[in-house]
Amino acid sequence: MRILYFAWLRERLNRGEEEVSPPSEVATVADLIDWLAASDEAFALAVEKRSLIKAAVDAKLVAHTAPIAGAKVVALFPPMTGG
Amino acid sequence: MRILYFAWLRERLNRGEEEVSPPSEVATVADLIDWLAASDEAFALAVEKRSLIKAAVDAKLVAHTAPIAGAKVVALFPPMTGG
Amino acid sequence: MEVRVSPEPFDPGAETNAFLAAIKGAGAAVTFTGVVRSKPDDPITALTLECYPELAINQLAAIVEQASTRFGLLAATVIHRYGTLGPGEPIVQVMTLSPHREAAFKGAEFLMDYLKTDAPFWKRETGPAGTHWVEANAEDDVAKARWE
Amino acid sequence: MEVRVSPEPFDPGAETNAFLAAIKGAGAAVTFTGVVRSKPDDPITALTLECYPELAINQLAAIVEQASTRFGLLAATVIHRYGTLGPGEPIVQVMTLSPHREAAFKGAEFLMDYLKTDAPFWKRETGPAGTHWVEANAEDDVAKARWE
Repeated sequence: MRILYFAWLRERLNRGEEEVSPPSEVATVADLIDWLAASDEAFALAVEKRSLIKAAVDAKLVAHTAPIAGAKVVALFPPMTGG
Repeated sequence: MRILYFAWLRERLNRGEEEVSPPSEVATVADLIDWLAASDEAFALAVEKRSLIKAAVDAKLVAHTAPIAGAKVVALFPPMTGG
Repeated sequence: MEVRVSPEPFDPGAETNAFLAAIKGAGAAVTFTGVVRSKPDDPITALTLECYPELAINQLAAIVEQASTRFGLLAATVIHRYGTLGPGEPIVQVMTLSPHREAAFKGAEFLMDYLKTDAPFWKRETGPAGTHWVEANAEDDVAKARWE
Repeated sequence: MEVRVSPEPFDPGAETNAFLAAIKGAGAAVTFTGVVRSKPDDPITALTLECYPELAINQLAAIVEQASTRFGLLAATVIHRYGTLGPGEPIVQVMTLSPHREAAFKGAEFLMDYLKTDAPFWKRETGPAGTHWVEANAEDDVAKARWE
Protein backbone atom coordinates (compact mmCIF):
# COMPACT_ATOMS: atom_id res chain seq x y z
CA MET A 1 0.00 0.00 0.00
CA ARG A 2 1.36 3.43 -0.97
CA ILE A 3 0.96 6.28 1.49
CA LEU A 4 1.15 9.90 0.26
CA TYR A 5 1.80 12.90 2.50
CA PHE A 6 1.18 16.53 1.62
CA ALA A 7 1.99 20.04 2.87
CA TRP A 8 3.29 20.41 6.44
CA LEU A 9 2.68 16.72 7.14
CA ARG A 10 5.03 15.85 4.27
CA GLU A 11 7.59 18.36 5.56
CA ARG A 12 7.43 17.17 9.16
CA LEU A 13 7.85 13.52 8.08
CA ASN A 14 10.56 14.42 5.61
CA ARG A 15 8.98 12.23 2.94
CA GLY A 16 6.24 12.60 0.36
CA GLU A 17 5.39 8.90 0.17
CA GLU A 18 6.24 5.45 1.41
CA GLU A 19 5.24 1.82 0.92
CA VAL A 20 3.73 0.02 3.88
CA SER A 21 2.17 -3.40 4.48
CA PRO A 22 -0.20 -3.10 7.42
CA PRO A 23 -1.57 -6.35 8.91
CA SER A 24 -5.17 -7.25 8.10
CA GLU A 25 -6.55 -6.03 11.45
CA VAL A 26 -5.66 -2.49 10.34
CA ALA A 27 -9.09 -2.01 8.76
CA THR A 28 -9.80 1.73 8.60
CA VAL A 29 -7.97 5.00 7.99
CA ALA A 30 -8.03 5.58 11.76
CA ASP A 31 -6.45 2.16 12.34
CA LEU A 32 -3.79 2.93 9.74
CA ILE A 33 -2.91 6.24 11.42
CA ASP A 34 -2.66 4.46 14.81
CA TRP A 35 -0.55 1.69 13.31
CA LEU A 36 1.84 4.14 11.62
CA ALA A 37 2.07 6.21 14.82
CA ALA A 38 2.93 3.16 16.93
CA SER A 39 6.18 2.56 15.05
CA ASP A 40 7.25 6.16 14.29
CA GLU A 41 7.53 8.86 16.94
CA ALA A 42 7.80 11.72 14.42
CA PHE A 43 4.62 10.50 12.78
CA ALA A 44 2.85 10.15 16.16
CA LEU A 45 3.71 13.76 17.02
CA ALA A 46 2.70 15.12 13.61
CA VAL A 47 -0.75 13.50 13.71
CA GLU A 48 -1.35 14.16 17.42
CA LYS A 49 -4.33 16.39 16.66
CA ARG A 50 -6.31 13.92 14.56
CA SER A 51 -8.89 16.54 13.52
CA LEU A 52 -6.10 18.24 11.52
CA ILE A 53 -5.49 15.12 9.44
CA LYS A 54 -7.64 14.52 6.36
CA ALA A 55 -7.52 11.36 4.27
CA ALA A 56 -8.18 10.09 0.78
CA VAL A 57 -8.33 6.46 -0.33
CA ASP A 58 -7.54 5.85 -4.02
CA ALA A 59 -8.05 9.58 -4.78
CA LYS A 60 -11.43 9.78 -3.02
CA LEU A 61 -11.82 11.96 0.08
CA VAL A 62 -12.96 9.82 3.02
CA ALA A 63 -13.63 9.96 6.77
CA HIS A 64 -11.25 8.32 9.25
CA THR A 65 -13.83 5.56 9.67
CA ALA A 66 -13.50 4.54 6.00
CA PRO A 67 -12.16 1.00 5.26
CA ILE A 68 -8.78 0.64 3.56
CA ALA A 69 -9.09 -2.99 2.48
CA GLY A 70 -7.84 -3.33 -1.10
CA ALA A 71 -6.68 0.29 -1.28
CA LYS A 72 -3.69 1.00 -3.49
CA VAL A 73 -3.04 4.57 -2.34
CA VAL A 74 -3.93 6.25 0.94
CA ALA A 75 -3.19 9.99 1.20
CA LEU A 76 -2.89 11.86 4.50
CA PHE A 77 -2.80 15.66 4.61
CA PRO A 78 -3.74 18.79 6.59
CA PRO A 79 -6.96 20.76 6.01
CA MET A 80 -7.00 22.19 2.49
CA THR A 81 -6.28 25.86 1.84
CA GLY A 82 -6.72 26.34 -1.91
CA GLY A 83 -8.80 28.84 -3.85
CA MET B 1 -38.82 73.65 -20.05
CA ARG B 2 -37.74 70.68 -22.14
CA ILE B 3 -39.62 67.40 -21.72
CA LEU B 4 -37.98 64.13 -22.80
CA TYR B 5 -39.87 60.89 -23.44
CA PHE B 6 -38.38 57.41 -23.67
CA ALA B 7 -39.27 53.88 -24.79
CA TRP B 8 -42.98 53.08 -25.31
CA LEU B 9 -44.01 56.46 -23.94
CA ARG B 10 -41.94 58.14 -26.68
CA GLU B 11 -43.45 55.81 -29.29
CA ARG B 12 -47.04 56.33 -28.15
CA LEU B 13 -46.60 60.10 -28.16
CA ASN B 14 -44.75 60.04 -31.46
CA ARG B 15 -42.12 62.44 -30.15
CA GLY B 16 -38.92 62.17 -28.13
CA GLU B 17 -39.05 65.69 -26.74
CA GLU B 18 -40.91 68.95 -26.66
CA GLU B 19 -40.68 72.42 -25.20
CA VAL B 20 -43.44 73.46 -22.79
CA SER B 21 -44.11 76.48 -20.57
CA PRO B 22 -46.31 75.36 -17.71
CA PRO B 23 -47.87 78.08 -15.51
CA SER B 24 -46.33 78.61 -12.08
CA GLU B 25 -49.04 76.67 -10.23
CA VAL B 26 -47.70 73.52 -11.93
CA ALA B 27 -45.29 72.87 -9.06
CA THR B 28 -44.45 69.15 -9.07
CA VAL B 29 -43.85 66.30 -11.51
CA ALA B 30 -47.37 65.07 -10.74
CA ASP B 31 -48.78 68.54 -11.54
CA LEU B 32 -46.84 68.57 -14.79
CA ILE B 33 -48.21 65.18 -15.84
CA ASP B 34 -51.77 66.35 -15.01
CA TRP B 35 -51.21 69.60 -16.90
CA LEU B 36 -49.83 67.83 -20.01
CA ALA B 37 -52.68 65.27 -19.88
CA ALA B 38 -55.31 68.02 -19.72
CA SER B 39 -54.39 69.37 -23.16
CA ASP B 40 -53.41 66.13 -24.97
CA GLU B 41 -55.66 63.09 -25.12
CA ALA B 42 -52.91 60.77 -26.43
CA PHE B 43 -50.73 61.78 -23.49
CA ALA B 44 -53.60 61.33 -21.02
CA LEU B 45 -54.14 57.77 -22.28
CA ALA B 46 -50.43 56.92 -22.28
CA VAL B 47 -49.92 58.00 -18.66
CA GLU B 48 -53.23 56.63 -17.38
CA LYS B 49 -51.49 54.19 -15.07
CA ARG B 50 -49.33 56.70 -13.21
CA SER B 51 -47.34 53.97 -11.40
CA LEU B 52 -45.86 53.04 -14.81
CA ILE B 53 -44.44 56.52 -15.31
CA LYS B 54 -41.05 57.36 -13.83
CA ALA B 55 -39.52 60.82 -13.85
CA ALA B 56 -36.17 62.59 -13.78
CA VAL B 57 -35.57 66.30 -13.24
CA ASP B 58 -32.32 67.63 -14.70
CA ALA B 59 -30.96 64.06 -15.02
CA LYS B 60 -31.80 63.12 -11.43
CA LEU B 61 -34.36 60.39 -10.75
CA VAL B 62 -37.21 61.81 -8.63
CA ALA B 63 -40.61 60.92 -7.20
CA HIS B 64 -43.80 62.41 -8.66
CA THR B 65 -43.96 64.69 -5.62
CA ALA B 66 -40.67 66.39 -6.56
CA PRO B 67 -40.77 70.12 -7.41
CA ILE B 68 -40.00 71.24 -10.96
CA ALA B 69 -39.40 74.94 -10.28
CA GLY B 70 -36.31 76.07 -12.19
CA ALA B 71 -35.91 72.70 -13.96
CA LYS B 72 -34.43 72.81 -17.46
CA VAL B 73 -35.19 69.20 -18.44
CA VAL B 74 -37.90 66.88 -17.16
CA ALA B 75 -37.82 63.29 -18.46
CA LEU B 76 -40.79 60.93 -18.33
CA PHE B 77 -40.40 57.21 -19.05
CA PRO B 78 -41.64 53.68 -18.26
CA PRO B 79 -40.01 51.42 -15.63
CA MET B 80 -36.43 50.62 -16.60
CA THR B 81 -35.47 47.26 -18.08
CA GLY B 82 -31.70 47.41 -18.56
CA GLY B 83 -28.98 45.05 -17.44
CA MET C 1 -14.51 53.42 -9.83
CA GLU C 2 -15.60 53.67 -13.42
CA VAL C 3 -18.88 53.91 -15.31
CA ARG C 4 -19.16 53.61 -19.10
CA VAL C 5 -22.38 53.97 -21.09
CA SER C 6 -21.87 53.69 -24.83
CA PRO C 7 -23.22 52.25 -28.08
CA GLU C 8 -19.75 50.79 -28.77
CA PRO C 9 -19.24 47.02 -28.40
CA PHE C 10 -16.87 45.94 -25.63
CA ASP C 11 -14.66 42.86 -25.20
CA PRO C 12 -15.58 41.11 -21.91
CA GLY C 13 -12.24 39.34 -21.43
CA ALA C 14 -10.14 42.38 -22.33
CA GLU C 15 -12.15 44.43 -19.83
CA THR C 16 -11.59 41.81 -17.12
CA ASN C 17 -7.86 41.77 -17.80
CA ALA C 18 -7.62 45.57 -17.73
CA PHE C 19 -9.54 45.55 -14.46
CA LEU C 20 -7.29 42.85 -12.95
CA ALA C 21 -4.18 44.77 -14.03
CA ALA C 22 -5.14 47.50 -11.55
CA ILE C 23 -5.00 45.03 -8.63
CA LYS C 24 -2.85 46.17 -5.75
CA GLY C 25 -3.05 43.84 -2.80
CA ALA C 26 -6.55 42.56 -3.61
CA GLY C 27 -7.27 38.88 -3.89
CA ALA C 28 -10.76 38.49 -5.33
CA ALA C 29 -12.36 39.78 -8.52
CA VAL C 30 -15.88 39.06 -9.76
CA THR C 31 -17.05 39.78 -13.30
CA PHE C 32 -20.68 39.58 -14.30
CA THR C 33 -21.42 39.62 -18.02
CA GLY C 34 -24.95 39.88 -19.38
CA VAL C 35 -25.43 38.92 -23.03
CA VAL C 36 -28.38 39.04 -25.40
CA ARG C 37 -30.38 35.90 -24.71
CA SER C 38 -32.05 33.92 -27.45
CA LYS C 39 -33.85 30.68 -26.67
CA PRO C 40 -34.68 28.11 -29.37
CA ASP C 41 -38.36 28.22 -28.34
CA ASP C 42 -38.36 32.03 -28.20
CA PRO C 43 -35.73 33.27 -30.63
CA ILE C 44 -34.89 36.91 -30.99
CA THR C 45 -33.03 38.42 -33.92
CA ALA C 46 -32.14 41.72 -32.30
CA LEU C 47 -32.31 43.52 -28.98
CA THR C 48 -32.48 47.30 -29.03
CA LEU C 49 -31.59 49.17 -25.87
CA GLU C 50 -32.81 52.72 -25.57
CA CYS C 51 -30.89 54.87 -23.09
CA TYR C 52 -30.98 58.25 -21.39
CA PRO C 53 -27.20 58.62 -21.09
CA GLU C 54 -26.97 61.64 -18.73
CA LEU C 55 -29.28 59.99 -16.21
CA ALA C 56 -27.65 56.57 -16.73
CA ILE C 57 -24.23 57.95 -15.83
CA ASN C 58 -25.60 59.74 -12.75
CA GLN C 59 -27.50 56.68 -11.58
CA LEU C 60 -24.70 54.20 -12.22
CA ALA C 61 -22.11 56.44 -10.54
CA ALA C 62 -24.35 56.65 -7.45
CA ILE C 63 -24.89 52.87 -7.40
CA VAL C 64 -21.16 52.18 -7.77
CA GLU C 65 -20.40 54.64 -4.96
CA GLN C 66 -22.98 52.97 -2.74
CA ALA C 67 -21.68 49.45 -3.45
CA SER C 68 -18.07 50.48 -2.85
CA THR C 69 -18.85 51.98 0.54
CA ARG C 70 -21.18 49.22 1.64
CA PHE C 71 -18.93 46.30 0.68
CA GLY C 72 -15.53 47.98 1.03
CA LEU C 73 -14.67 47.39 -2.62
CA LEU C 74 -11.21 48.39 -3.83
CA ALA C 75 -12.51 48.92 -7.36
CA ALA C 76 -15.77 48.61 -9.25
CA THR C 77 -16.60 49.14 -12.91
CA VAL C 78 -19.91 49.15 -14.78
CA ILE C 79 -20.06 49.01 -18.58
CA HIS C 80 -23.47 49.19 -20.28
CA ARG C 81 -24.15 49.24 -23.99
CA TYR C 82 -27.11 50.68 -25.81
CA GLY C 83 -28.28 50.59 -29.43
CA THR C 84 -29.09 47.46 -31.42
CA LEU C 85 -27.38 44.18 -30.49
CA GLY C 86 -27.53 40.63 -31.85
CA PRO C 87 -27.94 37.34 -29.91
CA GLY C 88 -24.88 36.51 -27.79
CA GLU C 89 -23.56 40.08 -27.79
CA PRO C 90 -22.52 41.48 -24.40
CA ILE C 91 -24.93 44.09 -23.01
CA VAL C 92 -23.57 44.78 -19.58
CA GLN C 93 -20.51 43.99 -17.50
CA VAL C 94 -19.99 44.64 -13.81
CA MET C 95 -16.61 44.06 -12.15
CA THR C 96 -15.72 44.23 -8.47
CA LEU C 97 -12.45 43.88 -6.61
CA SER C 98 -12.01 43.16 -2.93
CA PRO C 99 -9.51 41.55 -0.56
CA HIS C 100 -12.03 38.73 0.04
CA ARG C 101 -14.40 36.84 -2.19
CA GLU C 102 -17.62 37.42 -0.27
CA ALA C 103 -17.53 41.22 -0.66
CA ALA C 104 -16.63 40.92 -4.35
CA PHE C 105 -19.60 38.61 -4.98
CA LYS C 106 -22.02 40.66 -2.89
CA GLY C 107 -20.88 43.92 -4.49
CA ALA C 108 -21.40 42.58 -8.02
CA GLU C 109 -24.86 41.19 -7.16
CA PHE C 110 -25.84 44.48 -5.53
CA LEU C 111 -24.70 46.43 -8.59
CA MET C 112 -26.68 44.20 -10.96
CA ASP C 113 -29.83 44.28 -8.80
CA TYR C 114 -29.79 48.08 -8.57
CA LEU C 115 -28.82 48.58 -12.18
CA LYS C 116 -31.77 46.45 -13.36
CA THR C 117 -34.37 48.69 -11.72
CA ASP C 118 -32.59 52.05 -11.41
CA ALA C 119 -30.61 52.62 -14.60
CA PRO C 120 -32.49 54.23 -17.52
CA PHE C 121 -32.28 51.57 -20.21
CA TRP C 122 -35.27 50.10 -22.00
CA LYS C 123 -35.15 46.85 -24.00
CA ARG C 124 -37.07 46.17 -27.16
CA GLU C 125 -36.89 42.64 -28.58
CA THR C 126 -37.25 41.82 -32.24
CA GLY C 127 -38.14 38.27 -33.24
CA PRO C 128 -39.98 36.38 -35.96
CA ALA C 129 -43.31 37.62 -34.54
CA GLY C 130 -42.33 41.28 -34.58
CA THR C 131 -41.05 43.74 -32.05
CA HIS C 132 -42.07 44.50 -28.45
CA TRP C 133 -40.88 46.37 -25.40
CA VAL C 134 -39.67 44.13 -22.59
CA GLU C 135 -41.84 44.59 -19.52
CA ALA C 136 -40.30 45.41 -16.18
CA ASN C 137 -39.90 42.26 -14.11
CA ALA C 138 -41.41 42.21 -10.61
CA GLU C 139 -38.63 39.78 -9.60
CA ASP C 140 -36.12 42.56 -10.19
CA ASP C 141 -37.86 44.70 -7.57
CA VAL C 142 -37.74 41.78 -5.15
CA ALA C 143 -34.05 41.23 -5.90
CA LYS C 144 -33.32 44.89 -5.17
CA ALA C 145 -35.49 44.97 -2.03
CA ARG C 146 -33.36 42.36 -0.25
CA TRP C 147 -30.55 44.93 0.09
CA GLU C 148 -32.77 47.48 1.82
CA MET D 1 -18.49 21.27 -17.53
CA GLU D 2 -14.73 21.53 -17.32
CA VAL D 3 -12.08 21.17 -14.64
CA ARG D 4 -8.43 22.09 -15.16
CA VAL D 5 -5.68 21.64 -12.58
CA SER D 6 -2.25 22.62 -13.83
CA PRO D 7 1.01 24.40 -13.00
CA GLU D 8 0.63 26.43 -16.23
CA PRO D 9 -0.37 30.12 -15.97
CA PHE D 10 -3.75 31.03 -17.45
CA ASP D 11 -5.13 34.25 -18.93
CA PRO D 12 -8.30 35.24 -17.02
CA GLY D 13 -9.81 37.35 -19.81
CA ALA D 14 -9.03 34.83 -22.55
CA GLU D 15 -10.67 32.12 -20.43
CA THR D 16 -13.77 34.28 -19.93
CA ASN D 17 -14.03 34.95 -23.66
CA ALA D 18 -13.65 31.27 -24.53
CA PHE D 19 -16.31 30.44 -21.97
CA LEU D 20 -18.69 33.12 -23.33
CA ALA D 21 -18.14 31.87 -26.88
CA ALA D 22 -19.93 28.65 -25.90
CA ILE D 23 -23.08 30.57 -24.95
CA LYS D 24 -26.22 29.26 -26.57
CA GLY D 25 -29.33 30.98 -25.33
CA ALA D 26 -27.86 31.88 -21.93
CA GLY D 27 -27.96 35.41 -20.65
CA ALA D 28 -25.76 35.58 -17.55
CA ALA D 29 -22.14 34.66 -16.94
CA VAL D 30 -20.18 35.09 -13.71
CA THR D 31 -16.39 34.85 -13.49
CA PHE D 32 -14.57 34.71 -10.19
CA THR D 33 -10.81 35.22 -10.30
CA GLY D 34 -8.62 34.72 -7.26
CA VAL D 35 -5.13 36.22 -7.43
CA VAL D 36 -2.12 36.12 -5.14
CA ARG D 37 -2.71 38.79 -2.53
CA SER D 38 0.07 40.97 -1.18
CA LYS D 39 -0.69 43.76 1.26
CA PRO D 40 1.76 46.62 1.91
CA ASP D 41 1.68 45.82 5.66
CA ASP D 42 2.06 42.08 5.03
CA PRO D 43 3.95 41.66 1.77
CA ILE D 44 4.59 38.27 0.25
CA THR D 45 7.15 37.57 -2.42
CA ALA D 46 5.81 34.18 -3.50
CA LEU D 47 2.92 31.83 -2.94
CA THR D 48 3.52 28.12 -3.45
CA LEU D 49 0.52 25.88 -3.94
CA GLU D 50 1.01 22.19 -3.31
CA CYS D 51 -1.55 19.94 -4.99
CA TYR D 52 -2.70 16.34 -5.13
CA PRO D 53 -3.86 16.45 -8.76
CA GLU D 54 -5.79 13.14 -8.99
CA LEU D 55 -7.86 13.97 -5.93
CA ALA D 56 -8.23 17.62 -7.01
CA ILE D 57 -9.74 16.59 -10.34
CA ASN D 58 -12.12 14.13 -8.66
CA GLN D 59 -13.19 16.65 -6.03
CA LEU D 60 -13.60 19.55 -8.43
CA ALA D 61 -15.55 17.44 -10.93
CA ALA D 62 -17.92 16.38 -8.14
CA ILE D 63 -18.35 19.99 -6.95
CA VAL D 64 -19.01 21.23 -10.49
CA GLU D 65 -21.55 18.45 -11.04
CA GLN D 66 -23.28 19.33 -7.77
CA ALA D 67 -23.39 23.07 -8.57
CA SER D 68 -24.70 22.45 -12.07
CA THR D 69 -27.58 20.30 -10.86
CA ARG D 70 -28.43 22.47 -7.89
CA PHE D 71 -28.47 25.80 -9.75
CA GLY D 72 -29.41 24.58 -13.23
CA LEU D 73 -26.18 25.89 -14.76
CA LEU D 74 -25.74 25.61 -18.52
CA ALA D 75 -21.96 25.52 -18.14
CA ALA D 76 -19.39 25.69 -15.38
CA THR D 77 -15.60 25.72 -15.47
CA VAL D 78 -13.00 25.59 -12.71
CA ILE D 79 -9.34 26.35 -13.37
CA HIS D 80 -6.84 26.00 -10.52
CA ARG D 81 -3.10 26.50 -10.67
CA TYR D 82 -0.43 25.01 -8.49
CA GLY D 83 3.31 25.57 -8.15
CA THR D 84 5.00 28.85 -7.26
CA LEU D 85 3.23 32.13 -8.12
CA GLY D 86 4.10 35.81 -7.66
CA PRO D 87 1.88 38.61 -6.27
CA GLY D 88 -1.00 39.48 -8.59
CA GLU D 89 -0.84 36.17 -10.48
CA PRO D 90 -4.16 34.37 -10.97
CA ILE D 91 -4.55 31.25 -8.82
CA VAL D 92 -8.09 30.17 -9.47
CA GLN D 93 -10.94 30.99 -11.83
CA VAL D 94 -14.52 29.80 -11.62
CA MET D 95 -17.02 30.53 -14.40
CA THR D 96 -20.75 29.85 -14.48
CA LEU D 97 -23.38 30.33 -17.16
CA SER D 98 -27.11 30.45 -16.64
CA PRO D 99 -30.22 31.93 -18.24
CA HIS D 100 -30.57 34.22 -15.20
CA ARG D 101 -28.10 36.12 -13.08
CA GLU D 102 -29.08 34.79 -9.67
CA ALA D 103 -28.21 31.17 -10.51
CA ALA D 104 -24.93 32.22 -12.13
CA PHE D 105 -23.91 34.19 -9.00
CA LYS D 106 -25.04 31.49 -6.57
CA GLY D 107 -23.35 28.76 -8.61
CA ALA D 108 -20.02 30.60 -8.63
CA GLU D 109 -20.19 31.32 -4.89
CA PHE D 110 -21.07 27.70 -4.16
CA LEU D 111 -18.13 26.48 -6.26
CA MET D 112 -15.69 28.80 -4.50
CA ASP D 113 -16.97 27.92 -1.02
CA TYR D 114 -16.69 24.18 -1.66
CA LEU D 115 -13.39 24.46 -3.47
CA LYS D 116 -11.82 26.34 -0.54
CA THR D 117 -12.46 23.51 1.94
CA ASP D 118 -12.73 20.43 -0.28
CA ALA D 119 -10.08 20.71 -3.00
CA PRO D 120 -6.60 19.38 -2.11
CA PHE D 121 -4.42 22.46 -2.45
CA TRP D 122 -2.17 23.81 0.29
CA LYS D 123 -0.73 27.32 0.30
CA ARG D 124 2.69 28.28 1.57
CA GLU D 125 3.52 31.99 1.70
CA THR D 126 7.01 33.37 1.39
CA GLY D 127 7.68 36.89 2.66
CA PRO D 128 10.51 38.95 4.15
CA ALA D 129 10.14 37.03 7.44
CA GLY D 130 10.43 33.58 5.85
CA THR D 131 8.01 30.95 4.72
CA HIS D 132 4.92 29.44 6.37
CA TRP D 133 1.95 27.24 5.58
CA VAL D 134 -1.34 29.12 5.41
CA GLU D 135 -3.72 27.87 8.09
CA ALA D 136 -7.19 26.70 7.20
CA ASN D 137 -9.70 29.48 7.82
CA ALA D 138 -12.69 28.69 10.05
CA GLU D 139 -14.67 31.28 8.03
CA ASP D 140 -14.34 29.01 5.02
CA ASP D 141 -16.14 26.23 6.89
CA VAL D 142 -18.90 28.68 7.82
CA ALA D 143 -19.16 29.86 4.19
CA LYS D 144 -19.53 26.25 3.04
CA ALA D 145 -22.00 25.34 5.79
CA ARG D 146 -24.57 27.87 4.58
CA TRP D 147 -25.25 25.67 1.51
CA GLU D 148 -26.03 22.58 3.61
